Amino acid sequence: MIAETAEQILNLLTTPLLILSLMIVGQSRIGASIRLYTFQSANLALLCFAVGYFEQEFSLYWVGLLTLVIKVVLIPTVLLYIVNKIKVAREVEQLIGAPSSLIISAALIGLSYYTTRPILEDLYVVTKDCLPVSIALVLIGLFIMIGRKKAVMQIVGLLIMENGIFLAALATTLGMPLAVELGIFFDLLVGALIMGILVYHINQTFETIDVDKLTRLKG
Amino acid sequence: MLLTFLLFTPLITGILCGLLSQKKALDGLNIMGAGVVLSLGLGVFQKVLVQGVITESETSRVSFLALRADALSAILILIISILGFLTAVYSVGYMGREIEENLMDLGKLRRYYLLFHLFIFTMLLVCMTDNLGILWIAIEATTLASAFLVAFYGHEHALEAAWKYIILCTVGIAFALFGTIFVYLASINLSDTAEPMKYALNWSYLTRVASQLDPKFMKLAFLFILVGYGTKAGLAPMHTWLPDAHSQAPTPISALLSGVLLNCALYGLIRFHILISQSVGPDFSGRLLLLFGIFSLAIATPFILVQNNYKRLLAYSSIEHMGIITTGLGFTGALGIYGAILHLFNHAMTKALMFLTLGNVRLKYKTTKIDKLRGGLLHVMPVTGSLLLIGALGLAGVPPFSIFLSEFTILSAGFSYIEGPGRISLIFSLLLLSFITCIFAGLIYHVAKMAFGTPLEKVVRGEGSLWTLVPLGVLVLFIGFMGFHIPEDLHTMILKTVEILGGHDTMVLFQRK
Amino acid sequence: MQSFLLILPLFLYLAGAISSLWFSARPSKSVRWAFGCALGASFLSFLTSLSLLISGTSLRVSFPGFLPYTRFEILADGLSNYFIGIISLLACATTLFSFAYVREYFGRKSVGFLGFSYNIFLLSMILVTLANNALMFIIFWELMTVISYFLVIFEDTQEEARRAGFIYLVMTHVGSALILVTFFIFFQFTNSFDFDDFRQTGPTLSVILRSLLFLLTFIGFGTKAGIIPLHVWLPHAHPSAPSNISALMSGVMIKTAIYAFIRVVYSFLGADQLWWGLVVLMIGALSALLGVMYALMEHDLKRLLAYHSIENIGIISMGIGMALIFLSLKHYPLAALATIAGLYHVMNHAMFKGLLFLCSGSILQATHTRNIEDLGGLIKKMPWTAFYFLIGSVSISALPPFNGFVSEWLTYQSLLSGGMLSSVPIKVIAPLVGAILALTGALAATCFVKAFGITFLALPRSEHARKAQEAPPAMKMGMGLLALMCGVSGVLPTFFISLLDHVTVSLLNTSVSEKMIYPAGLALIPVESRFSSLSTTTLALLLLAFLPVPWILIRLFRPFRQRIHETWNCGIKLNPRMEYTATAFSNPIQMVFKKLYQPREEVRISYLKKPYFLKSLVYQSHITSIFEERLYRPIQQAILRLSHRVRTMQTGSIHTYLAYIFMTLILLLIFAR
Amino acid sequence: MILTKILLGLLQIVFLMALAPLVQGIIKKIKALFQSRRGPSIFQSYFDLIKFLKKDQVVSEQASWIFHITPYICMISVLTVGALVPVIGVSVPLGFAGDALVVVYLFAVMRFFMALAGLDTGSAFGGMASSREMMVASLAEPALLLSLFTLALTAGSLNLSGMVQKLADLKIAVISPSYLLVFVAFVMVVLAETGRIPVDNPTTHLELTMIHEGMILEYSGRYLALMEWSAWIKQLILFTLLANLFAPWEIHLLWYPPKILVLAILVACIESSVAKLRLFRIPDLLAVSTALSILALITLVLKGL
Repeated sequence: MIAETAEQILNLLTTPLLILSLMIVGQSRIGASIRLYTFQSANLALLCFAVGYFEQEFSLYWVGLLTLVIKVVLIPTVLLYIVNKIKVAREVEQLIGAPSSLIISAALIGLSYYTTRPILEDLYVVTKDCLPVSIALVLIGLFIMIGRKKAVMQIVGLLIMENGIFLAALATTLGMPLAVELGIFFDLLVGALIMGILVYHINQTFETIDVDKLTRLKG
Repeated sequence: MLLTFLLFTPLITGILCGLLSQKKALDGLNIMGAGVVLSLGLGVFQKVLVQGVITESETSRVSFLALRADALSAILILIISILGFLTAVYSVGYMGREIEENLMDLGKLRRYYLLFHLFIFTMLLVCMTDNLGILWIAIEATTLASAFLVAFYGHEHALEAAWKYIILCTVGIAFALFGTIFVYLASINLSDTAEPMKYALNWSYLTRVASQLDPKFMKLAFLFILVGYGTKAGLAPMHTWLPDAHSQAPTPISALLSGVLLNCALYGLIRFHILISQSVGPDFSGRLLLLFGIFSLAIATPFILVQNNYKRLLAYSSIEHMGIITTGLGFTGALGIYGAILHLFNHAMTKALMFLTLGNVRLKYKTTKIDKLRGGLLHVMPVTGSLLLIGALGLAGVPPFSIFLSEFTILSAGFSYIEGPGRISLIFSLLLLSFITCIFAGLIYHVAKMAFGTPLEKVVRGEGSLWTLVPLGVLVLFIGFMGFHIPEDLHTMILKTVEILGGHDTMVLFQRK
Repeated sequence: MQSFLLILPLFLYLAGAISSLWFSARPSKSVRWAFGCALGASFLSFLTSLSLLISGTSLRVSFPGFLPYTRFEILADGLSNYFIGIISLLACATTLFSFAYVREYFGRKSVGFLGFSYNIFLLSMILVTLANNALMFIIFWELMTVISYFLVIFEDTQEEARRAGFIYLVMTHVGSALILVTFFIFFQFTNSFDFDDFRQTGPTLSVILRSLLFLLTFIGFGTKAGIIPLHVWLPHAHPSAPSNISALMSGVMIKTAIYAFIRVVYSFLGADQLWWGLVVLMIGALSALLGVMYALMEHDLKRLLAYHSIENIGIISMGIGMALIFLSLKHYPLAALATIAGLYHVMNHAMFKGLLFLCSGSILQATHTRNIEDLGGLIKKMPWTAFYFLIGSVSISALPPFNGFVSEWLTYQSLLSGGMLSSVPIKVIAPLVGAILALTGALAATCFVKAFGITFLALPRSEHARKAQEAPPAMKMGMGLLALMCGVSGVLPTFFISLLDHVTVSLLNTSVSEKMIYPAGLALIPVESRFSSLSTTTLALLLLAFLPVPWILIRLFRPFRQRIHETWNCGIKLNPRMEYTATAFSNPIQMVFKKLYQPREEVRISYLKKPYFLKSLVYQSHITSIFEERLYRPIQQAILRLSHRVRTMQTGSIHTYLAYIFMTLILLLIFAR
Repeated sequence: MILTKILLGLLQIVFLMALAPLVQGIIKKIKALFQSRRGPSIFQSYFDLIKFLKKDQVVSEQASWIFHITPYICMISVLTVGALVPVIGVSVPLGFAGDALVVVYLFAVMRFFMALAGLDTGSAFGGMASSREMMVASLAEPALLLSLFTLALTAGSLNLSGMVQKLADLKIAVISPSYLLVFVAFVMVVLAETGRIPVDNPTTHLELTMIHEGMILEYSGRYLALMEWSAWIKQLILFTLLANLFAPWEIHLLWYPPKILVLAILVACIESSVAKLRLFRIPDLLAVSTALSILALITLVLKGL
């Protein structure tokens, strides 16, 4: 009984993750995308608490807290700061149009379910349905990176991927060992910072953060 | 405590470098730090040789900090400490020259040394940690530490390269994390409790239970790991960042990136390959490695044949050699693995030699375009020119230089397994050989174009400082000597590695006659 | 003791190499050391190999712990000793020559490096013939290639030399790759790289596999030997190297390929397929004929000689091919005869081609040009060089009683013995190949009439040629030694045949010396007695004996008197521009074989007053090298085109790159799951 | 015993030397008759030789020692050949020293040095003639050797005396298609080798057509005597070969002169009845000869004797 409710609640919390990422795919403004990412991270933190609650896993609370601090507060702040600082056109230029992007994303979700099917049968955790979602998030994140011209959007795509992985860890193994999780967060933060700095430098040098202009190194 | 000392020496050196502000002191500290790392590294190597495996701080509460060094790690540590020291020495000359020419200032030098040693620290961590999660973190950290080194000169190309480097590698590595999670999942699934186990990601635990791990998870894990660490190791078609990053970084860093960092990524791949082989059987991961190895060679070949930038040339050659190593691992027998591990070492030495040599060229000519050199290096810089030729021949796999021996071993492995991978391995060996031959032609063509001919009038003849020559001499000795003889210690160590990788067949061959 | 004598020269070479580099700042000292050591070493190894050959012993020396899965083992059996003997003998001569020759490079090039490479080159050649396992063999084989590459581009400031070196290195490397494959396939069945194991296991393999191995070996070593159509590197590379090196390259380096081919096919593959022999025979015939044809059109002296190397490799291959045919038919004595024919030509070619290259070096040093159209009249300035060159020319044109004739005679005999077999195709093919050999020989003579005549005779055609001076004594000594050898091995073949008998004993277990040498030791017979015989000794004596006849005839009626007067030239004073040129000399042949040469002729005429008064007429004619332009260029271009196409994948766009990763992952997830 | 053998051999050589000018004279005479001239005496060649041998010679100032040794070399090579060829008896005392190949190659020695001598004086005529001579000879060589090979395979011996003996032993059976083909091929080659029409014109001194004469253009006096004499001996030897190989019966002193006479008449007939070929038509002729000998070989292999 408890397990069933737990599963329902968790499913309820998982679905928005997908929806949010699809919204980012369809979104055409950088700021809004970052904010959508913030929501997604918050959603993830929530999921984290929920799993921790249902599975009686205390360390997940810490993880959830860290998620809140780093992914909901720090990283979006940094990104928004940079976006404001370099005053780029807020429009997200897309290589692939929104409708086709959405269709592809749907296909990717399908693929993730297809790939994980044999594994799901062997999984006995409540959160097992999150696994395909997590793979879908990873693929969609990568897809966003492929489809968007602005450097900042690539960072966002990367972060969505990372959220997907985080979800996978949460869903399948109830998170990595705390220490590893800490390290991953640290890497993520440093990575985002470094990328932010690079974006800043790129804007200074190229006077754009359009990565399409970064195509001088060939062959 | 040896491992701990070894690990933290570069970290401390790096931080101290960040605090100093005098060039002499910086140089001194840099060399001293690298020297300590070298001696500790050799110490670790010896200790592993005697003890087989050494572990540290396993008993402590923070098990994820457990350090462990087996034969595979020891070889990596050896490479890192040797090349770390040589490039540190070289950096003194190289960066000194750039400062003399006002291409950079003291602040930048400080930052350079700081990042340099941090970079070494992360690489050492990669091959000393016992925890696969930490392994992932460390590999990601190598990217982060070296991203700024790639962007070091701050001009357009460097920034572009750095951006591609960090984005592509981080994306790749993210997949590796995904794979790691699957392994973790398989590992904790073994114990009945759903509670995450403390040791579930520890190598020392995983090897014990590897054969019981669920093949389904492991297969999926390996796909992600392959794409992930494969990106970092420069396997085609995920290699695209590599030529940019390796060509834009300052030369000593290029040498480290090509010679060591790729090996570290490969190290990660190998670790998982071992686990998956034991769980699924060697064919699954072996064939994938074979496929990616040959594909890397296939992709690298045309870029080497037609190339006008010598640093990119070397970068593509790195892709080629990573391909060769991967192919060797893919042949799965003892001979193949032996060759691959030997190649790991030989390639590191030779590639470093090439990068450093061309660093001297770059210092003199201020260009990386082969066309603009107009040849005649041998006449302008006799020592560097000769070293360049030797290095190129070595890199192309010509005897009596070391790479020939390892390529020979890998090829004989490929040709000798008529059973097992069977025909496929035969076809792959033929492909391997033909690509190596093509690449030989390309490499020699370009290097001969640089080395021979009548030099431009305006170029001042003469060599750089001794700092930029002595490390090269050491490397040449290495590759020349090892073309005729594999030192007993290294041989034993590689054999131990082969055992770790599960190659037990055809071991008879290694009896010294 | 003998093994010590076998090893000692190797260390001497090494010492020569190192000391040469060590003293490279002082060229003359460096030269003394480098070539002193090389001379001692080659002389010593010549004596050792000769004594081993005479006593018919084989020697095995092994050192443990060379590499993890092999040992360092050398085996000096009959075949190795024979080749070492040739290498060392030629090396003696070229080394003597080099003492003086390298002075040309003083102050211009690093003589220290030259001495270093020279020694290592010799060392690697000797070790190639000694190696008794595949790894060692391939190491020294490649070392030989690489070192000779450096020697080819020794004049690296010349574009031509660089190109030649590159083609050379790449082509021979491809050959080496094929050889490697051969060894690997052996390894697959023996689990060892020892030649001893190859010997044991090789003949037991299936016919298809052995045939494959045969083809690999033939192409692999054929590249190095310069058989057509794998020869394209040779006419570029040999001329570019310093002449003493050219002598070694043409004289012995390409022969190491013959050595290895014999070793692999005879011993490892147990030659028992008729078609192997036929392939070698036909390709040999093709190489011989086309080699000399292209030589005829060549006006660069050294390149001309290089083309003749292709020709002679062809002749050697004819012998070997016949031997393989006989082996497959189990006619062991005849196989021994054919092998001896091939091997004897190996030695003879080494001697006369070495001699000719040394002479060309002497000419080059005196005139600084290789273009024979700029030479002429050198016989008066350089009488000794001219004399030696003449000896070489006569030998290479296979004129009796010099050595080239003897081995070609033996080759004819083995071909005709093939004609006596029962197999119909062989009966037709072997004599036809004999006819090709005849044509080859005649064309070679034509070519050397041209080479000698245009270079040495008549009036000098350029200032360089006018100012030429005779070579210094050391060079003359080197050339003289080889000229002497050309004569000795021509006039006293029985001695060498009895040496070669030890080789066939070790190779085929067949001794034919009793069947081949007349009891008096004077004449050779081609095994089947009464078929034919040859005694160059007698011929030489006869020729000498008849010398008084013309001498007396001339003085029969009156004392000998002569007047010196200018050449009759329709009443006009003779000047060099009226002389027949090399182009003109070979033009008839070019006209006859138009189809092969595909000449592009160009005539430029300018008039003082049209159409009667010519101001000048320039005639140029180029021949098309079919193989380079129809075979190799398309391959090269195809590869480059493909490369350019693949290169577009590195677009520079990070999106594409991410897409690559993305697609890889997706494909893996779909297919490899 | 050996001494008598050697003496016999020497005798044979003297015989050839003595007869050679006569054969040349006879051919000239017959040709003259064909042209309805009276022509010189058949002994004219002897008188020419003696005249040349008495005369002083003029040597070009450009000439080197090659020019001087060539007459000697021509003479001694051709004499050596004379010692190897069965002339008036089947067995040749010195026959072991060389077979048919040696004969061919000793002629090549002559040619080689003559061509060099042609180039030596620097005159364009000499060069031109050398070039053409070498071209013609090169193309004749395969035909010549192939016909010899076919004969050798028929007879099972490449030694000339062995060959003649075997052919003689075959008696009438020797006349087979292959044999006849070889004969035709051989005649063509002999025409080329002896510098006869249609290949060369021995009587011309027109610069643009001469081959053999061009090479010896600079020779005069005694050297010329040697050169001409060697050429005639060579011609006689080739005739002898032709006679003994294709009429291998009754080989002794009595039948030798008639055989040679017949050949001389044959050659004279051919010379008088065909026109000289253009230089670049000559290869066609030699190609025909080669083709015939190939045909002969194949016939031999397929049909046997």
